[in-house]
Amino acid sequence: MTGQPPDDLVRAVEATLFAAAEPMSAEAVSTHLGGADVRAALTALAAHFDGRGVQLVERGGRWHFQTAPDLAHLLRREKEDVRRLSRAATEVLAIVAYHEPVSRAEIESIRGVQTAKGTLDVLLEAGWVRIAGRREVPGRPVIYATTAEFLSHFGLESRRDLPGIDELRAAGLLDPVEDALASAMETAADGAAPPDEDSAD
Amino acid sequence: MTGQPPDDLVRAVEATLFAAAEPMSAEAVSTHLGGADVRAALTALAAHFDGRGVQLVERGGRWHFQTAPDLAHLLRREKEDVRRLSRAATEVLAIVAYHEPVSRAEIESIRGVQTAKGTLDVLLEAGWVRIAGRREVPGRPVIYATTAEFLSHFGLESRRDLPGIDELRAAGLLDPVEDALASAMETAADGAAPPDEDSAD
Amino acid sequence: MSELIDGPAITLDDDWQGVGMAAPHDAALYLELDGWEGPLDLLLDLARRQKVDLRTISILELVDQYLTYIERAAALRLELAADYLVMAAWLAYLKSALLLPREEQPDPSPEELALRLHLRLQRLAAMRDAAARLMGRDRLGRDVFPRGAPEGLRVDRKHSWQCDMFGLIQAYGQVKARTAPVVHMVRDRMVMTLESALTRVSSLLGVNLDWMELRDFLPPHADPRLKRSALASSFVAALELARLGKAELRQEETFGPLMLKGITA
Repeated sequence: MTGQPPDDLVRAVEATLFAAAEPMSAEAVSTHLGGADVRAALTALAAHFDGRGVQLVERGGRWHFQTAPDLAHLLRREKEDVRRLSRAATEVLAIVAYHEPVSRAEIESIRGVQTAKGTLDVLLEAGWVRIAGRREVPGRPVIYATTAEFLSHFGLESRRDLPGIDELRAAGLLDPVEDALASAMETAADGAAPPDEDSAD
Repeated sequence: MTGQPPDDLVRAVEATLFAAAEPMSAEAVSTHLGGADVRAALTALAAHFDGRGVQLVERGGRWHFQTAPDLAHLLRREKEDVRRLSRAATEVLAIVAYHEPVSRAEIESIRGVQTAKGTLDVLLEAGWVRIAGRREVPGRPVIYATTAEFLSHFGLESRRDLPGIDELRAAGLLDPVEDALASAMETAADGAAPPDEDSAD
Repeated sequence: MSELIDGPAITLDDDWQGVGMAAPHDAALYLELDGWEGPLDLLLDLARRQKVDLRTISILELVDQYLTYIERAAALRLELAADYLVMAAWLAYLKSALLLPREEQPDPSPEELALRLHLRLQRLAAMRDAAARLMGRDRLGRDVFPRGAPEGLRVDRKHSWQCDMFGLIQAYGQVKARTAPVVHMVRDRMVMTLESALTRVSSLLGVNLDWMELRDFLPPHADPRLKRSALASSFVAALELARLGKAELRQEETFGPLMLKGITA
């Protein structure tokens, strides 16, 4: 953060993102500004706003200004515009985010219950989950993935920022049960060591 | 404007005004922030944003952020789509150029097919054709002529520079070749159906 | 495997009624049962109540707790969804299999079945934790806010039309070519008219006094298409001349050569 007046490009990027109703990718900002290279300006702006009441953040490759998280208590309104999700919807969302792309059958096999039709609809309607095509297996089931809005909403720069995703992956908890079972049985066959995943840690 | 990190009150005022859906009076901001005296913070903020792409302004006693006035043009941007003139429009343009001033009925009688209104609109929009008045005959039809822009776009000093019929014939452009026939069929079709340049819009 | 199943046993109170309930009352049990999303959910909750790391949970303990729960609900004649009962039956089977001496254990081994259940519980638990952490993040519109009144960006599209000189004059040339007056020419077919056949046949009859075949009246070296026409016209001419009494016709057999001879008056 400096006291220097910003250059014209930084000002233009600042004004564009302030005025934009939706988060914008660097490419979209660049296109809007006649093709200028805006990467450096975005970085400079993010640095300038660091520590202020408003911040410039990148979420899923798209940039937007938002209020600083530590000021949440001042800004929370009586009427929350955030949708309250059912527990089922919350779990389905997490499964889609950590396993994407996933089919409905895969979601159900993790949750152990059928997923009510409305559950995925709520997430699709919220714009957090999208249909990402079909899996090329018999029956060609529809597969689901998260959206850029999902990342914006939950303050994630990318899916790599999903809380604990690295640990979950390392522990094999994102692998299907069958795979984990096979490797556990293998370990058991290899030696006398207990076959549970402790031994793998 | 300083490089110092802003104090908590300035940050809170900044975030509050940023997130507000409407301009807020100093009193309203103060009330929102538990009765703090926000005058100094507002002044400090306005000073901080002075010269940036976004400004904090007071209008009628109420404060709000807005894009810097000199960058207002960024909020509305014109995007040029380069598109090829359709065959029908090219023919109409040529007829206007060779026969100006002409009425729509005359254009149709020369082309041998009906000319959709949209075709002339495209040429008017392109700035190559203008309305040159009305012909003093029953019905007083509008007559069309080319513009100076037309001449400069096609690199013509004047309409007299357009190649004559004999030259066209010498260049083989009047030969009833397969190509000409095919395009004639095409044009006949667009006379009856919605014009192609309309449907592309 | 043995550690997984027999692993650190968690001592439970005999009168365990479910953690987190003020009164160990059976009515409360019903209410809780209502709150679970299926047997796996209930199992996970029970497993968590063992208050140990899920990785070291005792499956046998868990089976007992589940069966106890279901028995109590049954004793109270609470309506249980079928899948809870299916799970109970399966767990009862698993328990009995696990208690068998190792050599008598069926295939797939109960250890494998237990491990599978264990893995499923771990995965569900992982996702449940992940969901909670996700929901606890600074969420846009709840903890952090976008600009309240963005001006919005507008893009006005303007067409820039393109056409070159060649395209222009070519188009004009084609209009002119297309609308130029067109003369329709019918190609000459090679025919011999009846009149010319009559003239030709009667003049030839006048010269020859002997019988002649009709084909000899045709013009020699003629185009095959003209020959066909000439044959037809000459035949009609011959019939006409016979009708007028100017010629005689003779044919020895069907499709045989048609002979022709002039009658001199």
